[in-house]
Amino acid sequence: MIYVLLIFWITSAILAIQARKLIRIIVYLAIFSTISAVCFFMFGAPDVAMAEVAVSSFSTVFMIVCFEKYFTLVTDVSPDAPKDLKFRYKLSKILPPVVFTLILAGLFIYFIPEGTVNTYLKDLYLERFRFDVGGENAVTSIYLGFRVYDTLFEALMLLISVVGVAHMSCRSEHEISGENFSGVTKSDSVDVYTIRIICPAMLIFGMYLVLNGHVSAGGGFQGGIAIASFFICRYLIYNVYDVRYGKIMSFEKMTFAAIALLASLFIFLGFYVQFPQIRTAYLISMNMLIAMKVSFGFIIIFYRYIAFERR
Amino acid sequence: MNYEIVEIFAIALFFISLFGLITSKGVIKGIVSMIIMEIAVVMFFLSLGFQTGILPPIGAELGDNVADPLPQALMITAIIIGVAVTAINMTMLIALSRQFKTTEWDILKKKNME
Amino acid sequence: MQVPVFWILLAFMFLYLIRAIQGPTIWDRLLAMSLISVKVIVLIIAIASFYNRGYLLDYALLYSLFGFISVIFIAFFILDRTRGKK
Amino acid sequence: MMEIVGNIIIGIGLVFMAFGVLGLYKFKDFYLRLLVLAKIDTVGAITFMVGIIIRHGFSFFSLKVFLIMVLFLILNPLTAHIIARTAYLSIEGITQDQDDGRGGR
Repeated sequence: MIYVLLIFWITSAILAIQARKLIRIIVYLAIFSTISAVCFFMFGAPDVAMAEVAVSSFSTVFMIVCFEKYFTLVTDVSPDAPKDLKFRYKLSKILPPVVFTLILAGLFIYFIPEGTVNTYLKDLYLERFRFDVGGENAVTSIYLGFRVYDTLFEALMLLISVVGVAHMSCRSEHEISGENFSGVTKSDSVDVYTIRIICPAMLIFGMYLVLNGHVSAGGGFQGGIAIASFFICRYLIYNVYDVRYGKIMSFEKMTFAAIALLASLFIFLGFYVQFPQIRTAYLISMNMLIAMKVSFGFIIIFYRYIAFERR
Repeated sequence: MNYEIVEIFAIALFFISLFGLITSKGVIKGIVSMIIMEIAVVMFFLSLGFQTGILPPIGAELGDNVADPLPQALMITAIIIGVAVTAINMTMLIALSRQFKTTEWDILKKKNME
Repeated sequence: MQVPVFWILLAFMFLYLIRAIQGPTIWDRLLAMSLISVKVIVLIIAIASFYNRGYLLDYALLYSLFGFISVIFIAFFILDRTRGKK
Repeated sequence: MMEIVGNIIIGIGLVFMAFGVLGLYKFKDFYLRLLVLAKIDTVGAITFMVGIIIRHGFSFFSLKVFLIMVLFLILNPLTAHIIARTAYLSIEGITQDQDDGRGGR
């Protein structure tokens, strides 16, 4: 059953790669990330599937703003921009890439080590995660308890990429003006009315994912993205949302410092062993801090894109 | 050389998107192929040790056919970093199209020469 | 009884994918995308009920919210792009 | 007994979805195909969820499925409305100023 799903997965990927018109790429990528989320779900990884779904809507929004900018800057202006992106598959031009890819694939498959995947580490984690870290969700207890180093550096990586986006995008002097910036929907139309109903539900569901992350599926990352998607909807409803980037950027840096402090305080200094009853408090607070960090990072990237790029 | 058929799908998609990256005329197709490559890598990690009817490692009673939580924990961070990197790619694309007015590799090479 | 349900839902998703490939206008592809997202929700509820795991349903709820957001943004992007340009 | 009733309702839901797929390929006009998303799929998915609720009886699981059904009932027709409105505006070529939010000519 999983093989049929994977065949869909590869066909939608090939569709997205060879799409000629630029508009179709976004729709094909949305279908591709939908089917890949279902594949992750079938592989027994609902957390990763949740992260994939939340992230695919964000990458769709980023791509939309980027394509709008590309259209206004390149295709409408310069004559030499081609209408479609079809790679003229002449045999002479296509042979070297195909040969190179096949050689690489052959080398890769040849050098795969023998033997099945040994499950020593998996059994260790599955038995020990309730006593050592506490909480029902093995995945959350791993990236918050056993391997908290990776989470620290991942949070640092997210902070660096947010700072990179903030500084690389164009610096237009005037902040967002007062007119209907989103210009997406008229204020009295039915979809704006329903988005007003859906938005609080999304925020509450994001909070639920964060606070409930160590027990059921969910966690700091997925909850953070769900909370950040509330601000996307808010951009659709209200005319303008003047976000003070400086404050949010500094606040995100402080959240990262808090994460590093909390992790080092609890795990490296060994509070975990001395006070076993604070474990769930540590898990929940760590999840909340990560959720704040991820949501602030994505809010900054989103508003950096929408506010400054769309002009 | 024995591995699950599921992993072959992930490896195949990785090399298909690598082919897409090589033959991409514009920067945009390159970014699209990179997004697909990231998801293919994530899929490969998750498909290790897959049996049909596998259950997630969450909840009180864990049966025998339970998925491995370790690669899942790593892959969540990998996906989020993938989006952050994509955001940076697109910012660079916009800066590129603003300065050079095109995103075709060969035209960029010519413009870069003079 | 549950396994044929999965196969039927996968067949529907495949047919929508074919419709997305040969759909004449871009709007058909958008329609096929939202149809696939509906089928995904139903498939997840079927899996959750087959394995009798309650927490898998959070995923279906989250998915219906995010599928809704991406359809909105894609629809308005295509509208801005193809409005008035025949 | 509840098991059988639930299975029957799930079967009916799948039959609705099959009609939806049939309609998708028979209708030639885009707006007719949109009907599949707006009506047939919503009804098919909701009967499917009702069948699942009946199979699981009165429990926390069926409460969650009921919550998903309510949210789905709100969201799916709205998605169809958004697609229909934007498709109508772009296919008919109504520019920004003529668009008074009701989509009427």
